[in-house]
Order: sequence, then structure tokens, then C-alpha cells
Amino acid sequence: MEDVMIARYRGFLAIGLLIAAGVAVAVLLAGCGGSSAGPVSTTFTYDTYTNVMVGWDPSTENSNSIIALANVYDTLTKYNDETKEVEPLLATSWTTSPDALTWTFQLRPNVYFHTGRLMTAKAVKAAIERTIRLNQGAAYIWAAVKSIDTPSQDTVVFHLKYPGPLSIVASAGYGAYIFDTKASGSESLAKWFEAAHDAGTGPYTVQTWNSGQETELVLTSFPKYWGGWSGAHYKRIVFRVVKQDTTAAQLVGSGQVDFVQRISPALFASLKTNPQLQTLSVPQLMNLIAPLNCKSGPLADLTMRKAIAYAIDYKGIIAASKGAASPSIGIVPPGLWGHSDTLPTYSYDTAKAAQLLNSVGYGPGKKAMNLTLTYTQGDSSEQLVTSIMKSNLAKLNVNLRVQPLAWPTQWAKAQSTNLSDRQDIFMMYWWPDYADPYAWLGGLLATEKTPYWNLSYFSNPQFDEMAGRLEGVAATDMPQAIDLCRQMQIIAYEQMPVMVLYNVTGQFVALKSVGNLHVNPAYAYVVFVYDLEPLPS
Amino acid sequence: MTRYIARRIVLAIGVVAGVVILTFLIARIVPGDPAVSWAGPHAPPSQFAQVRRELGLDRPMVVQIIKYFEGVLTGHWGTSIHTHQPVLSDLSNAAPASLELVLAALLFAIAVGVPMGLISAARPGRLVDHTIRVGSIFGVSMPIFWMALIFQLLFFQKLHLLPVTGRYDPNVAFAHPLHAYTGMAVIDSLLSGNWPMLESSLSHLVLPALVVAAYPAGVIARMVRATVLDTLGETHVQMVRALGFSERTVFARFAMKLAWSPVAAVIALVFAYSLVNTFLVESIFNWPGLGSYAAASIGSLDTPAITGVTLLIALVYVFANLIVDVVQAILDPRIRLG
Amino acid sequence: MTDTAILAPSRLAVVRGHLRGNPLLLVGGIVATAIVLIALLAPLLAPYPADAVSATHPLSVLLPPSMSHWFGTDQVGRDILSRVLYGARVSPLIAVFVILISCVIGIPLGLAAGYFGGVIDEVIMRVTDVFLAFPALLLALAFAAVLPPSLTSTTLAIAIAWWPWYTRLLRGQAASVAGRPYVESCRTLGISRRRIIFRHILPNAITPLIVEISLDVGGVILTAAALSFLGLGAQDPTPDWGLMVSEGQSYFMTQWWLVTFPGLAILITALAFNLLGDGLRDVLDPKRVVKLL
Amino acid sequence: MSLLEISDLRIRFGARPVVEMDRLEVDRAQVVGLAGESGSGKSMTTLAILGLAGTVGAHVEGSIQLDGQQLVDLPQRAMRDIRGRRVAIIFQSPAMAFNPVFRVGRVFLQALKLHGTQSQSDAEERAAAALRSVFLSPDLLHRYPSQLSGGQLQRISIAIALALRCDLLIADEPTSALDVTVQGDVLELLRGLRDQKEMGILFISHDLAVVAELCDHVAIMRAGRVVEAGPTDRVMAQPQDAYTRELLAAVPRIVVTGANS
Repeated sequence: MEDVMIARYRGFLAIGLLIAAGVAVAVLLAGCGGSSAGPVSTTFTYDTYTNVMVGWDPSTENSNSIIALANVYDTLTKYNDETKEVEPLLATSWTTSPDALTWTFQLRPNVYFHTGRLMTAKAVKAAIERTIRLNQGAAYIWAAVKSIDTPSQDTVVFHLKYPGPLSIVASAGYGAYIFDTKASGSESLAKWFEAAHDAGTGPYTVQTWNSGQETELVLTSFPKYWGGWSGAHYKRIVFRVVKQDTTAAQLVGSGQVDFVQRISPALFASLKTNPQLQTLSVPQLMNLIAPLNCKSGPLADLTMRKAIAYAIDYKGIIAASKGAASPSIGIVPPGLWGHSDTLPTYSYDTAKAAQLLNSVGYGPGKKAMNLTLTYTQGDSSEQLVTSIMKSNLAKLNVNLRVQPLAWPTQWAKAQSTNLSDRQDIFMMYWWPDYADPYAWLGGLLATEKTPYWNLSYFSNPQFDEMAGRLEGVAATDMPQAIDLCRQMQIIAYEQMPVMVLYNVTGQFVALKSVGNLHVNPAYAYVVFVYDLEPLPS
Repeated sequence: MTRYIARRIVLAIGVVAGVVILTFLIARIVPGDPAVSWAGPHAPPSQFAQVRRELGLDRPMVVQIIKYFEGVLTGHWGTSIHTHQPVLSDLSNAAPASLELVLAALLFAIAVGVPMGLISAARPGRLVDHTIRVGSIFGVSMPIFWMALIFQLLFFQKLHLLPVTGRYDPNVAFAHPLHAYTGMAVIDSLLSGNWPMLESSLSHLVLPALVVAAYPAGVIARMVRATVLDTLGETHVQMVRALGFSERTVFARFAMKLAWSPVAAVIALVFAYSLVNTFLVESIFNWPGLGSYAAASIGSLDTPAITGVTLLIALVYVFANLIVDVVQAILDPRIRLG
Repeated sequence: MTDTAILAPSRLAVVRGHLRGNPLLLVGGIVATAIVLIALLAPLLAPYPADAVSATHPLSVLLPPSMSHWFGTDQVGRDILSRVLYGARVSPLIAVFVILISCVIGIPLGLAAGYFGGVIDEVIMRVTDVFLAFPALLLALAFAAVLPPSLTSTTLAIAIAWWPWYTRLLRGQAASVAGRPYVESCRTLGISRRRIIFRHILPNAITPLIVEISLDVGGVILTAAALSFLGLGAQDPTPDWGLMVSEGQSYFMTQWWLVTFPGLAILITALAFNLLGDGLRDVLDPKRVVKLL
Repeated sequence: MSLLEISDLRIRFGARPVVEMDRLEVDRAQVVGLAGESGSGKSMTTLAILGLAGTVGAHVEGSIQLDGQQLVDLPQRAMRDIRGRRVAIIFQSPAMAFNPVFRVGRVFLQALKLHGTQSQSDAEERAAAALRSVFLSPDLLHRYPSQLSGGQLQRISIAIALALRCDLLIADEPTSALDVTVQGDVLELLRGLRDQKEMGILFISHDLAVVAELCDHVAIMRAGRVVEAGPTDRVMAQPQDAYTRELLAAVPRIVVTGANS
């Protein structure tokens, strides 16, 4: 009977097999095709893991978008992470009054905006004033500015309400871009920017933008760039969005992208041996912190906070992070003024942690304690740290309830007006808007009536007073400012409002053919492509 | 038949209304204040009250539902938090890529599932039948996100055979720009005779399509087997056999018309299921479709985007069901004349 | 044609006949039983039981498979074999709870719709239609996405997508039985509704219900794994297979063992229960068509 | 020589035997009843006669002779000429016996053409004539099965057998799905086929009352075996086998009169 059945279906089988064969041939044909590689490349392909452009407005943009915008816009000054000094960019020099209340910047002559207009003092003033007026994103960096004068075409004078390090502020990665405020003519400038236009003075200008596509953004050289185009430079920048870092590793391994922004430590280690690639480990001005709830719950008790601080296996976390993390001393990361290697610090000491816990009736053999920790859902590094923390604390009869939450939820929970809704331990990354320790000592720890970034809810009048003085002192007397930083960090050590788990090390992979590769930690993940030199591969 | 179809359409409209309400409710389950999500992570608290007013969150639930309906009907599906674009335009940008992937997967699935089902039905209970049945159950038991990873490991890392990221090589796209007629790279490159792009897009399509095909191939093989066995056992098929028609005639002329109907129906429904399965696969292959969009939305708790994708696929599913019902009504005289 | 009678059949022979004609049922049953046994005996079988709970070993992370760690270690140094074995307690348990919740919601609604008919039937079934208008995975995903990720959320989210199947099944059974003359006569004889439902309607529905449940286990396990993979389900350190694949994802190119073994566990479990369900369907309810998961 | 001679017929599914029939004969112009409860192997026997047992996965051994021609193991090609031309069948459920998506005329006319009718118009004429002789309007050919009653469909089945001029008609429970009044009409038609067309009819039924009314000879089947056979009035009046007696007892009242008129 089989013969009958087969005969019955022969026609249909034939059709099915034909389709199958056709598909198979297509697969083979397609599989055989390789990709082509060129000689000296003039295109720099930057691989990122998330959408490049969130917003286009240089006044308000405050996200990962600066990896593109920093190549399109210039700031007045630029922070050099090697010398830890601020260097000229659009401003060639600057002076400050002894009281640090008046700052005078000399502008670079013959600088043109991508719109064709000349950059003048009035244009600079207009740009910064717009940023201040819109008061979004990182606009608060200009909070000290009272007024701006333009005594001549290439001189800008800032008058401040209180002393501040304006030359550093002017180098900020966010909110400090100089742009042509007349770019849109009679149209609304905000709308004009939104349509993927740019009005910067930087080396590159927008060519195409395809939101949501893998090849999201293409920048091309601006011919009238003030730096000129003699010498070897990349003429085009392509931003490619690749969500999986394993895929990114494959792309850079096969030479299809020049630079990978983020990659897992394991992949980074595996690519180190590839002769076609260079790997770069750059300590970032960023650390992974865990603000402890000083206001409510068990951790309102200082003894508990200290016990927790002793309970964590920092070295283990760093070992498991496989090179993406380095130990931290103090709360200010290395690479910034105010950081010190001689500050007191907590280390993994189970006995001490147990003893502290026992002294308040918890810990091994006593009452069990429950703590809640929130971290940002989807962040595998944070997840890894929480796994180890949970395991460390379990040994001390402390049950850590780990809640991964999407950022808006995590943040809203921390700001909840109902104190019992708040977490005991928060986890997030922290980095400055400009190269300055104030972000940690002021932004993170100064008293806030309603919590915004102070998610340990820490409040200490002495500390607040010091934080209020810090910026002024920094602008006038650096050694004294460094000492102030030290004192504040000792208070933070004693009061333990924030656990610093580690300092983040950026692990970047690039093709060997990318010359002069440097990633400036003051500008998170920005590659200043103009400064690179394309080499033959 | 008109009455039957009309009833189907009325029911479908009712279901759609229910679907809209359900997605509205899903959006409201989010713990915490929706205004916080809408305003974005960097918004100062002062903005929340304003956002709440703008979104009508301060009004009664019924008003909100009506507003939501109005938005859905007029094409205002909200603004995505993670892309800052209107959700509907995000969806229409992403849909062609997913459509291309799912259609290719269904093609694979039909090419494999139909012959397998027929062979299986030809020798019920024999070794070949058991083998194919295990194979088809394998297909529906496959965690496809895992299969995607394993395929990448095998075909790219170990065999260096096929590309694993994106829809085509951007370098090829620079050299041979593609005109977007349909937004589906393979079809567009065919239409415009852009052979380098055709090669590039086909080779990028193969692996993700194979992975997405696993489930529908299994379902189709099982369905074909079941339907063919069912149909061939029917009395009316025995009747025509008893009248002396050859097996080929019996099958092609008399049984086919009945057997294809359920198979076609299952293919239409599996289409919507495969769209959902892309959620698990697209982001692994960096395929810029609805699945990647959904996965990114889920990661950032982008409620308008999550509800948008959910609504879109539910609508596709309801629509596919309706089409199947109507087509069957037209083809089947029992309904047509009843 | 319905006359496929047997000469002097014995009950045992029937069972043996089914198994011989259906080796897949046998294989599925054996593997499924083995998985249940593994779940029960995990503490005895796992070489490092603590690794499935809260232990971490930061100094022995990402070790390849060896004699001391057959499946290697993960990103925080835990023994993957131990976690995979303990994983047999997670996904199947989710499946049990999902099906339990679905039955608790779905069966009474289905019985009510089928038995009473009319407006009650119409309302219940239209609501059911709305839920069935989503592919199950989509609805579960949407709910899980907006709930805080946890095992409870996963279970609830999947159950929300699953109960309508049971309502629909029971409604069909109840409606067909409720229309039969003997039930009509029961009613006229004044026998209580409860008795009619429990004595006449439910027993008839048991067989299709068993088939439905056995077919669903595999589907629920896959759905739960998918949610965990997207980070919406169980959380570390729960030894959930989907979560393990998800966590191992960024290592799989260099440390393949992190995703391979938990993924295989999902595949084998889903396969075993689907084979079992398919086989039971063949034996108990051969007219049933293929169901989409 | 009888029209149909079955001897030592063995049908099995795999190793499981379902029919073991030692002897059964049907002559021209004779109605032979094959009775027994459902599941006793009657329908498998009919499929075996048509050479269709394989379609449900059964295996056939032994001898089935039609006019002396051995049908068991006859190649399918030759068997196809037997089916429809020599042997026709009427199924139990008329609603199931016609493909719901085709008009009934389609099967009818195509069958006629398959078995030698040259032109469409010839076929239509023959079909119309056959329909008229079962007291149906030829217009019914253009209807779908769902538009016809069970009795009408059963008569169409008979009309097909008639138009094809078959020698042997297998009627597999042709009346059990019909109303009592319609039953009578169909039985009358079958009698007509026997008496006027001299067809041999194998009448399968579980209903002894109907068998007694129509059949000349009867064979009682149980669990795949023929337990008793003989002229209908003899079997009805003096059943030899215990099972036959049991069956007869289950029939409310048997009107033996006119069984062999």
C-alpha cells in the first residue's frame, strides 16, 4: 500500500522538494558571497549598542548622542585627561579675575559654522544664553553665570553670581556646545534641529540620519573646518547600532567596523590576541555606586551601613568583572582632581561585618535582616555585582532582595514620597557633566529636600556647608580645594551613605588601522575622529 | 454567506474593541507613575504634573479610555520614550523588516513542513512517520532564542559561513544604494535589479529566517499530516475511490480542496505567532524589525511602544483570523449557501 | 469504517498496543518522568547544591567543562550542572501553577457558559475571544513587561494568556453534554445543578482536559523560558534555564557552555512533554487538531 | 458460479485480526444480508471487496472472487476497473458520502465519463435517466450535498450504481441514518434493482428487522467471524447460534412475513 500512497503524493512531493531545493540553492549562493574590504579607509565606523541620536538640540541634549555631536560641535575649551588641564578649543586663551567672578575668553578667529556664518562673540553669547534660557538637560552647568558681555568680535566676558571654575565648565561634554542660533532663519530653531540639522563648527557635519536603522547616522567632513583637512584624516564617520556585543565582536573581528564602544570583558579578553585589532582599557571618570538609604529602613542605622560596607567582597567583584572594573578608594574616581589614594576605605571583612551586625541584634545566629536592592533592568554588569552581593550578605544572615527595574521605575521608587516604598540599596553609575568632583560631593551627597540625585537621602549640615564652598575654592585655590575634597570624602567614609563598588574601566576594541586612537574619559565614549590617523590595513 | 461574513466582521470589531481596552489596561498596570515614564528619566519633578495634565492622566478612567480609543483610531498611538518618535511611525519603519523575515521563514516552513507532512501521512505508524513527527515536535519545542545563539556559534563563529547581523552589509549598501519600494531588502533589490544587494540581503536573511521557521515548520508538518489523514479517511473520499477513480485523481481532484483549507488557515495564524517569535530572535541578529523594537521597548519600559507593538500584532492576528473565516466562507458551499 | 474491532481484546493488550503503535508516547513519558525525578532529587544529584541558591565564587568564574564541573562554571563561578539540575524545579513548577490557575479560572467560566448558555455564555465567550485574539506569548509578554520581573509575575502573565483555552474547551464540552436528552431529563427531574455538573458534565470533560493539560506543559515551559530570556521572569540567583541562557548570552561566543546546557534542558523538557501530550492526544482524543502554542 | 464468492478471508491490522470469514456468497438478483453489531467487521469486509482495505491500513488475505476473477492482490489499476464498473457502494451516512464542496453532479458525471461514457451530453442524459428511475428530478445534479436531504442523497447513490450498470451493489447500512418512511422508499428501490436489473446486493446492517424484510439470505457476524448463515426465514425462525438468538431477542418484534416473497 505504500507504493500507492507514494504515487498518490508524488506530484505534491515534487513541488515541495522543488521549493526546498530552490531555497537550498539560494542559501548556498548567498552563503558563498563574501564581503569586500578596501585599502586605506577614509570612513570611520563607530559601533554603538543603542540608538545614537536621542535629540539633536545642542542646548539640551544630555545622552549618549554626544558620541556624534562632539564631532559636529566644538566647545570653548577641552579637558585633557592626560595633563588634567583645560586646553584651548574655540577659545584660544582665557583669564579670570582674582575673585573668580569674571572670566574673559579670547575666541579663535576665522571659525565658520556649518551654516556658513562666521563664529563671533555675539554668536557664542547667543548660543550659551539659549542653553541657559531653555534650562533643560545639562544647562545647570551654567548656573553661576549672571551675564555675558561681548566687548569685541572675538572676546566674550562672563560675569558670575558666585565663584566657579568656568574654564572647566566650558569644556563640558553636555550643554556647552557653541552653535549658530540663526541657523533656522525665521523657523523655530528647536524644530529645525529636530529635523536632524546641525549648526556646529566641528570637523564633521550630518550627511544622513535613518532613525532606528542599523546604519543610523553618517557624518561627513566640513570643508571649511578651522583645523583644515591637510594631513591624514577620516572623511566620513558612520555610526552603526549593534545591540549584541557578541555581534559587535564579530564585526570588528572581520574588519567591518573600526571601533566598538561596549563589549563584554570576556569578549574583550578574547579579542586581545587578534593581530588585526588594538584593545584599549581606559579608566573612566565613572564608578558604580550603591547609595544606602540613610533615612528609613534598617540602613538608617550607621552601624548597619558600616556592616554592609564590610560585608561586600570588592576584590571578588572586580575579579569576576574581568578587567572592566578597578578598585576604588574614596568616592571621587582617579583621573579627577580631588581623588586620593590615601583615603581610608572599607575592605571585605566578614568577621567585622558579623560583629557589627551582632552588636545591633542581627547577623549570624541572630535575627535575619531583609534588605531591598534595585538596579537597572538589563544591565548585566550590575546584575553580576548584585549576584555576588547577595551571596556575600546571605552568609551574614542578611537576605538581599534584588529587584531589577526599568530605569524610570527604579528612579521613581527611589523618589517615592512613601518612605516605606523606597529601596534600602540603590545601584547606578555616576559620572560628571564636566571634569570636576562636584558631581559626587555636591550632586550626590548634598542635602535635597525632595530627593532627585541624592538617593541615599544623606543629610549632614557640615558636609553641606563644605559642598557649598567647593566650587568657589576650586576656582581660586586648587590645593585648598583638594584638601576640602579629602575632608568631605572622610566624612563620607565615616557616615557611609554611598558604597563605591568599583571604578569603571572602559574596554574598547578598534582595528589596528586606526592610528592615534584615544578615548578621553572626560567625554564618555566620544572618539574625536578628526584627531585619528587612518593607517593602511 | 453575506450574513455569516457580516456576523464575523461584527464579532471581529467587538474583539478589536476589547483588544484596545486590554492594551490600555496593560499600559496602566505599570508600577509607578506613568507620567514619570512619559516625561523621561531626566525630567525634573516639576514637569510631571504638566505631563500628567497633557496626557489626561488626571481625568476619570472612562474619559481616558475614550481618549485612547480616539487616539488609536486617528493614528495617534503615542510617542515612544526610547526613540522620541511617534509609535506608529516607528512601527511602520520596523514592520517591513519583520515582514520580510517572517515571510521568508514561512516560505522555509512551507517548503519543509508540507512535504514532511505528506510523507508522514503516506506511511502512518512507520519509522519515517515517527521520525518526521519527532522532527515536527522538535520544531515546536525549540526555544528559538537559544537556537539563534547556537546557529550563530555554528555558522558564523565555527564555520564562517553566513553573516549574522543586520539585513545587509552597509558597505554594499553604500556602494549600491537600494531604492526602497517595499522596505523589504530582498524584494527591493529584485525589483531594482540590484544584484550585489540581493546577494547581501539574502545571505543575511538565511539564518534568522531558518530560526523563525522552526516553529511554523513543525506546526505545518503536523497540520498537513493530520488533515491529509483526516481527509483521506473521509467517507466521501472512499466514495470516489469506490467509483474507480485513481488515487491521484482522488487526491488532486476531490480531496485537495478540503485538505488545503485548514492548512492555509494554520499558515495564516502561524504568521502572527511568528511575528511574536521575532521578539526573541531579531535582537540577537540585530534585525531592525518589530521584534528588536519590542525588545528595546521592554528593556526601557517604554509603555507606549510596548502597547503599540502589542496592539499592532493583535490586530494582525484578528485580521488574519477574519480573512481565513471569510475565505473559507467563500470557498465552502455549506457556509456560502447556508 | 468505524468497525475496527479487535478479536478478544484484553485491557493490557490495548495499552501495549497503544505503546507499540506509539513509541513517541513511551519516550516522552520516560523522559518527562526522569525530569520530575531530577526535580525531586536535585539536592542529591547536584554536585554543588549551594550554587543553585546563593553561593558565588568570584575567583573561579567562566571555567570550561572539566571533571569537577561537568558543564563548566558561569559568570560568578557557579557550577552550571548543579544549576541546570535545580532548574528542573523552576520551569515545570511554573507550568504547574499556570495550568492550575488557568483551570481554576477557566473551568468554572467554561462550565457556566456552556451550561447556562444565553447571555452568560455570550458575555463570557466574548471576553474569552478578546484574550484569544492575542498569540499567547504576546499577551504574556505584554503583561510581564509592565509587571516587576519575578517568578510570580511570569506565572501570572502566562496564566492571563492561558485560561481562555480552558474556558473554551469546557464550554464546548458542557454545551454538548447539556444539550443531551438525559441531562434535560435530569433537569426536569429536579436534580440539582451541582449534581448535573459534577456527575454528568465534568466526567465527560476529563479526557479532553487531560489531553489539553499534557499538551500545554511544553508550551508553558517555552513561554516562561522566553520571558526569562527577555529578563522579565525569574531573577538571579534563581536557577531558571531561560535566565541562564539570557545571562550567558554575552559570553556565548567565548564561553559556549553558559548557554548551551540550560538551552538543551529547555529543549529536552519541552520536547518530552510535547511528545507525551501528542501521544496522549492520539490515544485519548484522536479527533483533536493541532493546537498553536 | 456465484457473482461474489468470498472464502477464507482474513483481514488484520498489523498483527491484530479483525475479520476471519470462511465463506460468503452473493448471486445475481439476490440480496444477501450481512448483519451484526457495530465493530463486528462488516464494513472492513466491504472495503476488502472494493480493494480499499489498504486505505485504512488493513491487510487482506484469502479469496474474494467476482465472477470467478480473484480480487485479492489484484493490481490497483485492474481493481479500478472493477470499482464503479462492476461493483458500487452506498454508504451509511449519505451526508458524508458526498464531498461538501462539489455539486453532486460533478462526481456523478465524472464517474460516468471515467467508465466509458464518451461525451458530456451522453453522461448528462444517462445521469438524468438514472435519477428519474429513482424518482428524483435531474435538476438535483446542480445542487450541493448540504442542499439535499439524506433520502435524496441515498437515492442519488443508488442512481450512480444504476447508471454505471454495476453487477454488485454493496449497501453499507444504507437506511440507518434515514427516517422510517424514507427507509421504506430506499428499500423498495433496492428490491427494484434486484428484481429488474438483476443486481446482486450485499446488504450490511445491524438492524435485523430491516434485514429480515429485504434479504434472501443472511449471514450473522460477530467479532470478525460469520457465526451463522442461511436463507433469511430459516435463520430468523430457527437460529442455530446462541449469538443470533441474542440478537433476535434484542429486536422488538420481527415481522418474518414476506421476507422471501
